[in-house]
Amino acid sequence: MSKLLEVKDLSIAFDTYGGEVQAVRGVTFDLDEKETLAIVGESGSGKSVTAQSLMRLVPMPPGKFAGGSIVFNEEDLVEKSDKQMEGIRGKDISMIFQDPMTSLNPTMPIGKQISEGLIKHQNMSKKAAHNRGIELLKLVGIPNPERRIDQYPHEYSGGMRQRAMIAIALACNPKILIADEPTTALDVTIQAQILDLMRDVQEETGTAIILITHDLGVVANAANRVAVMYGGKIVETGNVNEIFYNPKHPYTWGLLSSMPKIDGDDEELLAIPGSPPDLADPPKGCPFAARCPYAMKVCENHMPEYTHLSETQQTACWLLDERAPDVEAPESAMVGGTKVHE
Amino acid sequence: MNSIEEKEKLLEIKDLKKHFKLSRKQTLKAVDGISFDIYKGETFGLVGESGCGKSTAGRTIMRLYEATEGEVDFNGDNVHAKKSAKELKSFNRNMQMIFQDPYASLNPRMTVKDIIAEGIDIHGLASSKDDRLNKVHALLEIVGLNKEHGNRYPHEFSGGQRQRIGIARALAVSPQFIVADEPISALDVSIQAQVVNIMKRLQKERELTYLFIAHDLSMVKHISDRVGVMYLGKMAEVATSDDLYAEPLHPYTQALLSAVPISDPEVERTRERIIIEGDVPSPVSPPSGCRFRTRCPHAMDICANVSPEWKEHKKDHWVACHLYNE
Amino acid sequence: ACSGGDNEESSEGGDSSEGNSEESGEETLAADQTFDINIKTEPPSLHPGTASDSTSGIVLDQIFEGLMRINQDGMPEEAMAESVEISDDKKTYTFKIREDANWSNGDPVTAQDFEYAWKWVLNPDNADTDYAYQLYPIKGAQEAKEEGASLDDVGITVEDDKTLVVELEQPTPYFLDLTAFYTYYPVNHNVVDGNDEWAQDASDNYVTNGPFTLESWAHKDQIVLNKFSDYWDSETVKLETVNMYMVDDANTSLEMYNSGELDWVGDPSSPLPLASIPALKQEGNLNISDLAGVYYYAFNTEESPFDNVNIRKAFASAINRQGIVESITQRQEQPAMALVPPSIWEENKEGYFKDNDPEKAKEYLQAGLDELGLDKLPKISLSYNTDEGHAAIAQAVQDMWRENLGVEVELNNEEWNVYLDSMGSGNFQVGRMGWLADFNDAINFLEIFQSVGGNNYTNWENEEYASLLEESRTLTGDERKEVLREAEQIFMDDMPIAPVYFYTNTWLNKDYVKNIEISGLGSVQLKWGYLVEE
Amino acid sequence: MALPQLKDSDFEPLQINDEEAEKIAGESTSYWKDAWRRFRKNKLALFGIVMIVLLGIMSFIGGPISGHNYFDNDLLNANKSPSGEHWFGTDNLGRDIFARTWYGAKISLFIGLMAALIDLVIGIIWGSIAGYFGGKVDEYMMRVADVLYGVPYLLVVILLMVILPQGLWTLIIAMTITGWINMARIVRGQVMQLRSEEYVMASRSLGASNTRLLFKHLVPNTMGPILVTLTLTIPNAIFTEAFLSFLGLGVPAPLASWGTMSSDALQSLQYYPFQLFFPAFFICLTMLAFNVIGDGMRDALDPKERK
Amino acid sequence: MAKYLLKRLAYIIVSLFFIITITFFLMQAAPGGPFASEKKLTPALEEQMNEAYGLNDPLYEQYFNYLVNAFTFDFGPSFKYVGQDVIEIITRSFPYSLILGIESILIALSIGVLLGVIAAVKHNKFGDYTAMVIAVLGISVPSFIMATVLQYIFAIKLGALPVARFESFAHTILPAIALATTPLAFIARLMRSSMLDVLNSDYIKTAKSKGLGQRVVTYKHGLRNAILPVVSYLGPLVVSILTGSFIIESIFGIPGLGSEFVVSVTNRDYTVIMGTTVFFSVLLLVSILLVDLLYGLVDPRIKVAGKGGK
Ligand SMILES: Nc1ncnc2c1ncn2[C@@H]1O[C@H](COP(=O)(O)OP(=O)(O)OP(=O)(O)O)[C@@H](O)[C@H]1O
Ligand SMILES: Nc1ncnc2c1ncn2[C@@H]1O[C@H](COP(=O)(O)OP(=O)(O)OP(=O)(O)O)[C@@H](O)[C@H]1O
Ligand SMILES: [Mg+2]
Ligand SMILES: [Mg+2]
Repeated sequence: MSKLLEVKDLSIAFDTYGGEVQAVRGVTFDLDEKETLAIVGESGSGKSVTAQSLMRLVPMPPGKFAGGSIVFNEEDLVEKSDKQMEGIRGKDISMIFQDPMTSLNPTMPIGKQISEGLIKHQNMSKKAAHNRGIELLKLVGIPNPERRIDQYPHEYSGGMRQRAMIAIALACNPKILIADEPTTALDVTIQAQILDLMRDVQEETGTAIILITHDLGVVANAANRVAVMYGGKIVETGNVNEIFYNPKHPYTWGLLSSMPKIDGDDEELLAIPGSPPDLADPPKGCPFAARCPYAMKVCENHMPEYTHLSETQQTACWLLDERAPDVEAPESAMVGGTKVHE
Repeated sequence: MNSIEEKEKLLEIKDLKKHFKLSRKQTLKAVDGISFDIYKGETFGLVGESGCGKSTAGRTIMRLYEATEGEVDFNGDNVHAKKSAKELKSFNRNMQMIFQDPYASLNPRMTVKDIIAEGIDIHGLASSKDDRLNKVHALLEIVGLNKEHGNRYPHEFSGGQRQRIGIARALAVSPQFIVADEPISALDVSIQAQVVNIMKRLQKERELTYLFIAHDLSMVKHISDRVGVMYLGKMAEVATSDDLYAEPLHPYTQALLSAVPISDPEVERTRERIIIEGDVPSPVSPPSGCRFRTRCPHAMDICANVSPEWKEHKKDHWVACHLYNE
Repeated sequence: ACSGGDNEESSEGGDSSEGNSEESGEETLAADQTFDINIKTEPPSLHPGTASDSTSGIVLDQIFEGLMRINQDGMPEEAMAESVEISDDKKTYTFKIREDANWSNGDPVTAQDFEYAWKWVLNPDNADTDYAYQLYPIKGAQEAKEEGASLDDVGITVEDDKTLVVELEQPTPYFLDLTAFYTYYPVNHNVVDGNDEWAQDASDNYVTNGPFTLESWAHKDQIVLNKFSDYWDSETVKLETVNMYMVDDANTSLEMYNSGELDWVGDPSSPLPLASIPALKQEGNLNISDLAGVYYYAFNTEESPFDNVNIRKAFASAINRQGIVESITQRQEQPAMALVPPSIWEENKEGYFKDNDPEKAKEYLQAGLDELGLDKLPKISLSYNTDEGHAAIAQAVQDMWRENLGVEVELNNEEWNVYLDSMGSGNFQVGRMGWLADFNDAINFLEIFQSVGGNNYTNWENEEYASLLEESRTLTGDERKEVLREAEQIFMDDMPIAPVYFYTNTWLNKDYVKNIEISGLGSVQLKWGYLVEE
Repeated sequence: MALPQLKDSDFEPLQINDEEAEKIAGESTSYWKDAWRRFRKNKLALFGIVMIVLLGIMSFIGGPISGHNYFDNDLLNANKSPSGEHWFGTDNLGRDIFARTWYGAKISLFIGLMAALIDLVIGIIWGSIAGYFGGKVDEYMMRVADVLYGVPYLLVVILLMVILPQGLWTLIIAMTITGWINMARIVRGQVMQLRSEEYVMASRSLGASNTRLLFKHLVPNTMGPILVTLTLTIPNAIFTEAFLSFLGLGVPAPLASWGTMSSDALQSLQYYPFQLFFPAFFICLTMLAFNVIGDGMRDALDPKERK
Repeated sequence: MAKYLLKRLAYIIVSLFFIITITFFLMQAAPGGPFASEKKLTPALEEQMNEAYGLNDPLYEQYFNYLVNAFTFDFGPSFKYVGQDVIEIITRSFPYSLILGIESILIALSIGVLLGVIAAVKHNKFGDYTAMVIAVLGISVPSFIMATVLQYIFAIKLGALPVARFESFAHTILPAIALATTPLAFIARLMRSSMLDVLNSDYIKTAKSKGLGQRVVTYKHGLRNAILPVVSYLGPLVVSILTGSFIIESIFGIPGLGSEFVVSVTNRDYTVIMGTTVFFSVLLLVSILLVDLLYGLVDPRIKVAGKGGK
């Protein structure tokens, strides 16, 4: 069976006066029905841009497609006209935006913003859409939804706005839900509630989810597969277990090491030294080379190919080359303490 | 953690209230009488349900909102009493805020460099143009951005990058006290670590004090000396972080802690959470008595009638709950 | 029965008849006798006693009738009066009112109606009677109006219902002309007495006695007149309906004429746009007739350098009047080198000095400068009130003075009321003024300058001049004219004003419009008008 | 899988050197510098500037090259159509319209720009202060504007005419007495919309003074409507000048301005359309130029328009 | 809210008081009087007129009378149009101006907004430039030129519409268009500029992400956020347009209120000046209040009643 969504070699660039910013540089991944793919990675590595480009929402200009394809339902979305996209957006693919404050229309009551999509894609009456809006707000845990539905975004707290965004995205039971940091502004109880909700929706309607998040706990909780991005590229993908227990890319190691543990102590957190590459002038080789403690000369000038480590796991790193020295993941990157995964 | 008595109070928040008038009849009690102290050089973590009034509390402490009632004493003077522009300015230099919403808090028509340098300009902290630029570059580096980023505009950044710009801006004036409203929520863990390390380092170097609002309880625990838990405009519990995590007293705190996701897929799959039933009540018409009683697994009759006293249950561990009333 | 000075068979079709009566052959009356004319603005008052402007006059002249009416030859003829007797000392007039003179409500017109109307105007309690002074030739009128004398002492006596006797202060040769003027119109005292608001709308109270009645009055929009079937001379009246529109813009009203919405456009009710005149003239449609009025520049004779007569003469001689009337105003106005228009005194076509005489002007200038002990004229200012035409003339004159006298002239344009105020307070050097006659007599022009104040802004006074005018009041006929001409000579020798041109009426009317009378005083009479089949 | 050219030595550890990060940061820019850079790239806007400069130059040399001056009457050659002698024809006094057009350009452009400038300054200050502070301040300031707007303008003009000497500055005063109100209202509305933005709060928390908040944060974000209003002020001023001159307040005749030239020519539109055409054409051209400049500025001042 | 309205009402009254006071004293200070004319009255007659119209009363008394009149909306009779009441003059001429005004506001608003939106959506493309040229023409050609030109083309050359006067709907078309041109152009420009800002916002992206069409996105989401400057501009403009334009009325021979404003001043017709000024000001002040209330409706973040910065 073919995949629900196949993204191949997607590249997105932005024209700026400072030069061309290559925000996404050849990203490839796919998505099955009912699956949750988590995208984690460096801030600024192109996660949001990738996500928005799936819906063709990257402003163009200054942005532009620099190559690649996005095949959904066997059709390439890159080729679609704006009109055709309208039928897909909100109905087949919907999105929770990262920035809830500016992503909500300040002059439209939340309720209307939710019901719009319902009226358009499900031919609901205004009344029905309004009622469904209340239901959705309730689902995302907004207290007193009958009242809140008529309020404006500025009357919501940060977390509530985020939940309103989630309600909008879930409204039409999309085939793919792209959630760009959907729970950053939520407290853990509500976060858990939202994750449960997303799972329920997934069970019910078979929605596939692309979950962008920084919270590895959320990843552990919700994802089936994980893609790790760095510098506009996916450096490693694998299912959750592989990424958490058997990561192979030094950046993934660094990521896992940086987490504070709730039962940990007050030592300084292990950060990755150095700063990420400037995508206006991306390095020729591996983007992580400049910060990688295991970097080799080859890394500087040549981007490594993916090494397929298993059916699901692939990693782009020269360390996996047979000529490279053997390097073990540092202990700090071992999730679950000393437990060794088989 | 060193004992608290030795530390002097930097900030005293006394019965602070902030109500928003929604209409003639309705007021939204976003913050409804909270009291706590923040000691010099410590990090006070503030957690709580989304919408419970953390940001509002932070902003009211900063005097970005006029307090409806109550007092905030900073180094002994009431923040809300200050009047003269000059005093206000020096006070602003000493107190800074990192805003929760990184994008909205950046002027879309200013370059990042100018945004970061704004505090430097206002307080005249740079001796020359070069000095100013160097300072900005240094700050950019601290938060993990490149110099080149200084010439760009906010909309050209990713969420996390914007958040770091906000952090750099707050650090620029070397304040004594920073209200950090979810400063790292949009950062990936490695940069979170980087930023947190810097914040801690600066704290050590400059005796900085933080009010750290966050949802990520593991991070809060990591960074905070003491933690306050808010629920619906009120403080539910305040304790040293070790204490709080080891022995949460308030039922809400207990629920909260049980919900923290753990970044281990296997543990996570099998974890038990305390599910809090029911909906979050509205801050417009909060429940009588204890505000948490409608969802509390241990609710008693008294909870509906009497609002629990804010008491020091044991040393440095305050809680407002009838369970702990003898 | 009229005095002299009315010999105005002026040259170029001085009378309107040129445009109208050149046709030959039979004409058949058009079936629809509806005449459309533009009167430009809302008439400020349709009360004969309070009206004081030409727009109101144009309406009132059709719906009311005085003792006399100016006939097609420009002479007063009997109207409400069937006959008039003038005493030998020329101070008592006895009018017999027609038996068949009726009000539009059926009442007969009586001598009391005249008495009531005139005394109402002369009653100091009644405001808005700006034109009360038109009645001042009547004995005791001025005293009653201004000095609190009794109205009973005014020389207006009702002998019987149909006989009115009027005593004058002194012989007034143009008195019969005056009785045709609207301030002298009667009002139906039975209806009007005690109802001061009768003239505000076209209501039942609005009772008239002229050839037409006021059918409706939509303020600021349109007035409709109907033929008055009970009018004593209604056989003569052919027009059935008259629509008077109030369209302010000159171009627009010309366009309405072109598109057939108006039968008449131009003077006296709404002027033609300046720019249209050459084209209209070329098309040969334009009608032009003389108007008793003069356009002039007043010198402030108390301000240096215009306190010097030679300087004044220099400025007057340096104007190219022919050029102005030909190229700017273009209405075939007469260049004015005198005060009294040629429509009153034909010899004034020539005037007292030469038009456009730069040589002479320079001589005068030199003489004047010598007298003043100056080398060069200072910058002088020429004032006019806001109006395109005035501005154009002023700019032309500015250029002429600069060319001919080498003087720098600054133009000073002021809003009308401000202008009157500046002029009145002597706050000017040279200022534009104009005078349109109230009645067809030279004295109406000459007496302006009898003393300082009033309409004489020049600050010029001359005892001899004043006494000549006084003397003329006791005289009649040629003797009187001689004295007046002598006065004009003195005036022109002193040149307190530089006359520019004598006004004309210019208008267009459709070919089927006949016999509508435009008087030299700028009034229109529709009584005789009619429309023919095209 | 490996690339063929790789040598074993490539797999030796890389010496990380921190200095490598010390790349020269791109040319340092500020918002305004950046805006200017973007503006320069806008061809249409540059064309607008060129137009204005050309008009400016012509206003000085236009008269002389025609061989006529603006005031010499020639009554015999009045209302002549354009010809070799009079390129734009003559007016009702026989004056050369070409010379008058360029003389008028000087006055009209000066008045237009001056009025626009003054309206801009007063309007922005007034409107932004009222909108920003709100409450009583707003109430008082806006009521002052209302009162000014409510008093019959003509009456004010008449009085000014009496008190002040005739001339350009009087004219400009008369024009700006109420001219700024429109600008103030628009700025106020925008500022009220923006004042609750978080970036304003953020700057306030840094200790920014009100002046700084107003002029660094709020006003720059209102630039779009401000520029539009500004471009409207110019023709408005040009025609108000005509109206005021007609009343006797403006530049005294025979000085020419585009406004007076076109309103004078309006009467003879049917007969001598060229008399209206030339001044009106240049007004349109000027406006077109200002509008493309305004649009260019708007785009340049909006960082999101980067392209 | 009610309290705010009451407060504003009080301000309206205070503003009105100032307007009346200033107008009164300007009127007094302006040279010339209502009875000045080319043919001077004799001094005695002038005196009688002044007496009859109360102009001989002490200034404070006259002032007080005007104040009372203004607040009772009874201005007495016109000085110039003998016996006509000021209120009558206003009530008979306002309907004409009102109808014309409404028509032209509708034209200006609908076409202006449309043009502006098109220009913004087609930013820097053909549609934008076309809209700009139309707008520039509208701005550069003021109503009085436009009126004459329209009249010339449509009434005279083509004969398609009546030349002048106000008798049927067809008569109102040309004047309404002429009156609308400048506001139309300005609205188009304002709309374009603020729409451009709005179309760059994130929430437009959100709206698109729901699959809404371009039109819905621009009109439902963009318009309300972008319309604010138009609202600010429209408040006083509407009043000026509704109360008529002297020039348009004069060119088209319409008996509207606009000419009364001008004519009363040039005539120094004191009562009419006062009457029209009060009438205009009341409309103005109320419409400005409406605009302020509208702000809150258009953008709920704006609280006019509330205070802003410190
Ligand atoms: N300007 C305002 N007007 C009206 N209500 C407001 C306003 N700002 C905040 N609120 C309300 O006050 C309450 C507290 O909001 P606040 O932003 O402080 O929450 P928070 O604890 O920071 O939540 P989060 O974690 O989601 O950011 C919420 O119910 C919110 O709707
Ligand atoms: N409009 C734009 N113009 C120029 N550069 C842009 C623009 N939008 C994004 N970028 C750049 O593209 C890169 C990727 O941005 P993106 O928003 O996808 O990051 P992200 O992975 O979502 O990060 P975060 O986790 O911080 O949200 C960043 O380096 C950013 O600076
Ligand atoms: Mg992102
Ligand atoms: Mg918050």
